[in-house]
Amino acid sequence: MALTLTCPVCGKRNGYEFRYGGEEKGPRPDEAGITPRSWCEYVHMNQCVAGIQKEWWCHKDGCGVWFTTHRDTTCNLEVDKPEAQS
Amino acid sequence: MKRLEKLSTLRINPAKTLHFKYKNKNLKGLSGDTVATALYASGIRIFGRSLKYHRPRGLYSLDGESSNTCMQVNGIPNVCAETTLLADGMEVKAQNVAGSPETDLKGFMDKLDWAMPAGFYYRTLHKPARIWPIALKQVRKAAGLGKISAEFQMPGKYDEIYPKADVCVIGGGPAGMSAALAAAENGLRVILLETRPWLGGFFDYRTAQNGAGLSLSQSVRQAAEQLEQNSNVRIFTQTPVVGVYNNNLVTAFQKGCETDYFDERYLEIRATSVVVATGCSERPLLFENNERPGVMQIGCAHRLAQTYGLLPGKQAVFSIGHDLGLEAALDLFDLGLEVLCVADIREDGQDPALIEGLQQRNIPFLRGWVATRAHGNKTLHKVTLATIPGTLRKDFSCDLLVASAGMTPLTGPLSLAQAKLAFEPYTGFFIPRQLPAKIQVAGRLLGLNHPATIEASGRLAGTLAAGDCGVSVESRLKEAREKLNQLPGPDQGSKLVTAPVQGRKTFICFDEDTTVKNVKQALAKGFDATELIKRFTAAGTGPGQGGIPGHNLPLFVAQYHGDIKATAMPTTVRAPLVPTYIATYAGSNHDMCKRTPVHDSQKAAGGVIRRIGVWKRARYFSKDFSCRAEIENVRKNVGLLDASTLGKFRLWGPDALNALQRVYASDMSRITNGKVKYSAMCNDDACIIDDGVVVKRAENDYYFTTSTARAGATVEWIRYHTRYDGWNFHMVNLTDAFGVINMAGPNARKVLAKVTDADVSDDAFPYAAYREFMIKDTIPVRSMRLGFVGELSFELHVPSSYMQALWDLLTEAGKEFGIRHFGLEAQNVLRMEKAHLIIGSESEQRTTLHDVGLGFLWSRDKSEEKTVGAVALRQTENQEARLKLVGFKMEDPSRVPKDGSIIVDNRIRGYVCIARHSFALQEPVGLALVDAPLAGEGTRLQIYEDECNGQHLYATVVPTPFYDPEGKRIRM
Amino acid sequence: MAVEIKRQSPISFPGNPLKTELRGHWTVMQEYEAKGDAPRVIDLSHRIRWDLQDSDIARHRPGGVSIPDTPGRCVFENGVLINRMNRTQASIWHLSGEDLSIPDDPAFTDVTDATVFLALLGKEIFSITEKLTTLDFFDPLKEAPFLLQGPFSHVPCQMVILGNTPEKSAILFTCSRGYAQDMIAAVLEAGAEFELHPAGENAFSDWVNK
Amino acid sequence: MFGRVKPLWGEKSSLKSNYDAVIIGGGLHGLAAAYFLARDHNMRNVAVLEKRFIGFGGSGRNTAIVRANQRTQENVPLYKEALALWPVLTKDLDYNLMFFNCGNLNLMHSEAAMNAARMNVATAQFHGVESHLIDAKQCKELVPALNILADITYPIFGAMYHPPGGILRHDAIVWGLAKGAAEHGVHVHQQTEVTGIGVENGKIVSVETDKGQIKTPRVLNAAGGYSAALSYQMLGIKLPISVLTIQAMVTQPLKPLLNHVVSSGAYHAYANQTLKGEIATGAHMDSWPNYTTQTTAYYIKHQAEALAEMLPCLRGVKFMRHWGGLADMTPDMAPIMDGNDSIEGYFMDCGWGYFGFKSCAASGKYMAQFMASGNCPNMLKPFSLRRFEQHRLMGETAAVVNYTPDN
Repeated sequence: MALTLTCPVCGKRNGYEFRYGGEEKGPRPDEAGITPRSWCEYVHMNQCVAGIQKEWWCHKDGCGVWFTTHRDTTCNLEVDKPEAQS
Repeated sequence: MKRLEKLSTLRINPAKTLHFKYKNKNLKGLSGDTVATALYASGIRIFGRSLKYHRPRGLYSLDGESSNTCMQVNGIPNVCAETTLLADGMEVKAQNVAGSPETDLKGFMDKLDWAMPAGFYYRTLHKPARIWPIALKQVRKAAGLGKISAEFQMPGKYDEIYPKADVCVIGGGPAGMSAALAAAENGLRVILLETRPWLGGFFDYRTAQNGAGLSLSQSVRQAAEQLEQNSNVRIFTQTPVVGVYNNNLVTAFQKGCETDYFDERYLEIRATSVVVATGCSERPLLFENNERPGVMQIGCAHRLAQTYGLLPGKQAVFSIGHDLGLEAALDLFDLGLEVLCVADIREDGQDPALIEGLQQRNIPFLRGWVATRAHGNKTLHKVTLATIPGTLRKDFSCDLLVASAGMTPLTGPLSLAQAKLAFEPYTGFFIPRQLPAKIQVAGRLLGLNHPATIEASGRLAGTLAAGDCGVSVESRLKEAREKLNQLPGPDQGSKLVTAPVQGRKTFICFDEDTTVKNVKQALAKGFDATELIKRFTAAGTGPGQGGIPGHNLPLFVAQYHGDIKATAMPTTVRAPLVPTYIATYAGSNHDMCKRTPVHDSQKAAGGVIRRIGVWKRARYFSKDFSCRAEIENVRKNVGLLDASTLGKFRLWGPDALNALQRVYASDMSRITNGKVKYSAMCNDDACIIDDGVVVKRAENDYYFTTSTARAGATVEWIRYHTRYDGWNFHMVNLTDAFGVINMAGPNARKVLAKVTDADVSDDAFPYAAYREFMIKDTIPVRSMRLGFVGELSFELHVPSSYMQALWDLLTEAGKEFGIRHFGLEAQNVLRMEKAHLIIGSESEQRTTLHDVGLGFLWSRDKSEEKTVGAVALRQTENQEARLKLVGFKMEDPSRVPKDGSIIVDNRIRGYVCIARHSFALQEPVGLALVDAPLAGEGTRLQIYEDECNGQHLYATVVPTPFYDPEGKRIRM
Repeated sequence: MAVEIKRQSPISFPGNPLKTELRGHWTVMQEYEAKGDAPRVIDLSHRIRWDLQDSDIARHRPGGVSIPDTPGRCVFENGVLINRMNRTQASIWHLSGEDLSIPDDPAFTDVTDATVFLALLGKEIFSITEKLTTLDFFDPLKEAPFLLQGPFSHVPCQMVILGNTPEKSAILFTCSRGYAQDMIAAVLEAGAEFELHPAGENAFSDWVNK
Repeated sequence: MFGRVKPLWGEKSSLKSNYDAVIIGGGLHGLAAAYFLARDHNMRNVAVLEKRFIGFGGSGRNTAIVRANQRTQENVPLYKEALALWPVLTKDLDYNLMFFNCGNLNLMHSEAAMNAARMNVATAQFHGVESHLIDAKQCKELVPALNILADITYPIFGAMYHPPGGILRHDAIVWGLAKGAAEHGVHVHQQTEVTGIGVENGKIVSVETDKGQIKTPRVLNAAGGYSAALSYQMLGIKLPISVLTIQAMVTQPLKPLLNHVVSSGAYHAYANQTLKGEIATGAHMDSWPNYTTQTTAYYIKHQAEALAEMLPCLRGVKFMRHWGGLADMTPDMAPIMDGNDSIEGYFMDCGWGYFGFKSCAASGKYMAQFMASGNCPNMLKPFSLRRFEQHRLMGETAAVVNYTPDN
């Protein structure tokens, strides 16, 4: 157990209380005229950033909230001030 | 062996004798002994044989740095005798010996080293190919140290705790103790972890004066008592740290003593700040036969005497590179050891008082000399010393060689914590250059040696750790820094890597029998990075966790490359830092599983219970796994199924409908009061992930069910897919709040009518309707007319606390109508006859809603709702070459194909999801996923079962449902 | 044979209670044999529990009590314990005996039967809980009573720390009812070292009254 | 006695400014592709670029289990061929890859799981790959240490027994392939980091490295865990990959105890005994992407809990070393082998997740064929990147859905 995440409701907790919900990709695109490729881009494709990424988490074993956080994937640590560092 | 008595430093209790067995002999030790010291006291010098060459191995260190003293204790293999306290009645055996450690029949292997250069097996043993299987057997037999039988049962009790700490201090020596005290003075929760059974570290056994009139031993024991009184400090002794992880998670295990509730206890500590004060071990001296029994490290010799009262030998030579070696020589001399000579690698830099001590005792002292060879067949009888360049040599006959190249900082916890270590030329240590957040370091591992400095550095680290916890510590920090600055700094470390040796048996790693020569061979082959050499020669991969080669190997490699300063890189350290029992890691291992409210009564009724996902459920109610009686009773009379595991949810609020529209394929705005709506959820590849029913209980207030498997993830799923919308709706997971009974069969209504005053006639409560009413005026139920098993059925959702009562009421009321339980397998067959889908049985990850024939559930007219899966449903709607769900019947009705059989022609065209003999239809029927071109009615399917030896079965695609295709029986 | 309609708790403790009471179809265990000051576990599953969710949660005053203003905070008044869970949600646990009917407001859901409800009392309970969870019951930033939502013996729980001083140690917690049997087994096993034993509802009432 | 020993994978050569093919990643897949390019397709002017040292990534961190009992007919033939290649490669490379053909038992813990396994077994048998369903008693006969009692979390109902599988020495394959490639003229450049890929008019033209520029018409992305990041950063091509840390560990060495590879999906664990005598065990991945190879306390404990039930005698054995590596996971647990699609000369061999080790010989062979001819061999056609936008996931995992919202 190494990762900790800061739930906006419950505070800093053990990472295993949470569910990873993917890279932040923005709201669902409009359906009209969307091509298979751009739909796939939204659903499956990842940037796989080796560095700080914005991502979704759910505090599944706690309060259940979905939230975004910034995490550095090269050290598996949450980043306090992502804008300042990125 | 006679023990030295009356030493104030002893940690043994001469009054308490312990008995143990070794080599079929009854031996004695004392309370406080380790298995190793007790054996040593009994005259044992060879503890086992080495892995590859079967060389005799003895007591070299006392903290488990090598596998030399790995023994079998009470049937448990690879027990480190150095770190295991002796207990009464222990049975101890040597490992990896054919015969005894003294006369090992495989001792000849030592002469065959020429045939086994580094990586020799990669280049040999495969030519010709047929010899490899034979060689492989021999390789397997020769490998491995301990033995364990397949039937072995590990005795003892194993436990776990997850304490929180503000500051966790690793190492209970003088630095760690000072750090703990400093942190505790700030009112913080402190945990102090120490591997040995007592605090005090390398002060504990030393009689040197601390400058205030006390010996180091006395002063540190006083400090320990003081610390034990401090209620803010929780001290764990006999607790080696095994892991340090991100965000200061420290794992360790505590060995229980007699009064403890456990044999071993796993600890997982989340600390705000961690202080690493692990101190040092010794850097092994590399010379010929450097691991011959009779050669030991300074601390080992010194502690044998001072801690255990055992004079380590009679006549000794010292070849050391650190003042602790000089101190030990003096001390041991005074205790009666004949010291023939002390050779110091260092030309200068020694403490003058120690030199004077040697002179006073007439102990010959050679500066710039070093041991180059240990002689003696099995144990030591002679030592050759030489000058560092190897130009002058001297021999000494002796039975003890105290040998050590210098100190090695125990940086394991720091490395695991991702600290960046770098070679520091003055001390010769790998020292942390960059520490992770909220990790502090103190004491000897920084190269400090002076007692006051060590304590002061502990104080500083403890204060810094308090600062990490948010305590304002500025003035104390200043004070601690000033104090430290006034004291002596780090000692210069000795730089020697290898003595001037010629032979082939200079061991850089004892566990894997890796010699300096092997390392050179690896370098010559192009394995020029330390990590590659480790992999190629296995150095550092044995039970000693790199305790012997960890420091020397990178120094040696760097020296080979010609520039220690630039190229010395520490080797990778991995958890666990101390080998740890699987039993200990497993701890209490609670199995957490859900039971339905009628679990016990179903079990009592003969239910065969299976774990299905997070639940335990009744699969059968008889030994007849065809479930014929259960099935036929549902078709003929009436049956009760416990369906409590279905996911059940309330969803309400102004945006409730929006949320439903988002996740369900159908148009959920068309739900009408009093009716159930069946629909499905898909993922964004259009694949079906769930199905269930939704009812509207009030305006903007819905109650819906999901499959058992999806219950746990549904709230999360809906919140995820609405997370950008800011909608105002709420959900409650009522899965456990309601028990569910599916009462199905032609007599179901009669049974229900007996227990309720509500009108349950088909007119008042038709198929696909939803009603709420009371049972016996007491139990509120939510009821749905559904038809999963193809008969008249009422699904009754009842508050869980009433579930057993309702179950009993129905059982009682149904007696006259032939009611009985049915289980999951019966349901499985019943629903298959109706071709009703179970997700995961008739679908797989890639199966779309269209593929299973439920495409009609999808409402294509709600693109504004952005329904999950809708885009892909559109894109896959007319896609060819997908696996489609079909029903089939067998050409030969005497044979039911097995589930999971494949459908083939010249390639695989699909597979049988389920097939059973249908008692209603009196022939086998089944469902299969087949390539779309084979999905047409009347298509002949060729079924290939496992082990069929080319004998195929044949089936024909038929329309579904198989049973009651008009659906009359569900509408009865 | 007439079936007696009973409401059943999801757990049954080993051993027999000294005193029970029939209350609204529940058989409430009131007393077990006392065992000094060893820690006790008490089944309160029959106590009424509501879920409250509302985007404007502050407008509610269940049992006349205001909802705590920040998530993690609890109030205990008039026998009602209210635990603020997040921005829009609170749990309401009725710790006194009165028969209560749920407010006629869709914001409330009766979840009494959704969970098992247990109390742990006694000064060694935190030595027991540290075997089962990584949650911090001594967080210096939190003042009892406070709510922690997180895993306990691997199962998501709502845990309310009523007191965390040696003199006054008590925890209330709920988890999914289905886990009840394994949860109590885990708690009893973890507590065996400290002679944790079942106690009746009266022991809890006594504690509350003190 | 050794005199002048030649380095195994050739003397260090300096980076040339032109290569016919550049392979990014000195792991098993990259080295295998290089070896087959040079050996079978006479393309010898090939560079393998490795940021650290060869075998540093997944190649040296896996537990070296091989088998061919995959789930689908698109996969089975590839792995079957890979399995057959080990003895051949041992001979061709003149390097002992130490194949221990001990067979694999994949345990099943429910009736449903047994039925699901039957599909794999039938698929294997249909393709001429030996595999059988066996019951719990037969499991116990093969692996006496197994616990087949009913009172454990996941009782054993039986297993899929796959005799042709086994284990190898992973490092030996890395070194053997490097040696073989070097003998055919391939340059293996260690400590050489790729910093960019040059594309002109839709064609690969060059590779930038920290040691200089290379002109080349072909690039193979075989960068393992870094392949997706590399693809996006250097070419703007996103891949359906999540980079997860997978962990494994070994116990202290023991005399022979396990004579087969044992694995269990329900316990999420596998165990086998290496030729050194260590019990190697692993399988867990944390579900969130990260590029650290750090291990977790959670997992070593989980693994102990699983082994304590499955193989209870191991309770008396000690864990000794725990490590992590990167796995590039795709949504359908099948790799992406593709090339010449949007960029001519850009080839991908990635997304291998759990399966990169067992497949490397076959994928190297076919990727080499693909790169040399420019045409995708039939064997690789099902593994195209486009399957994801066509909603045609491979079905390598039967699981209905990973219960993660992003799926």
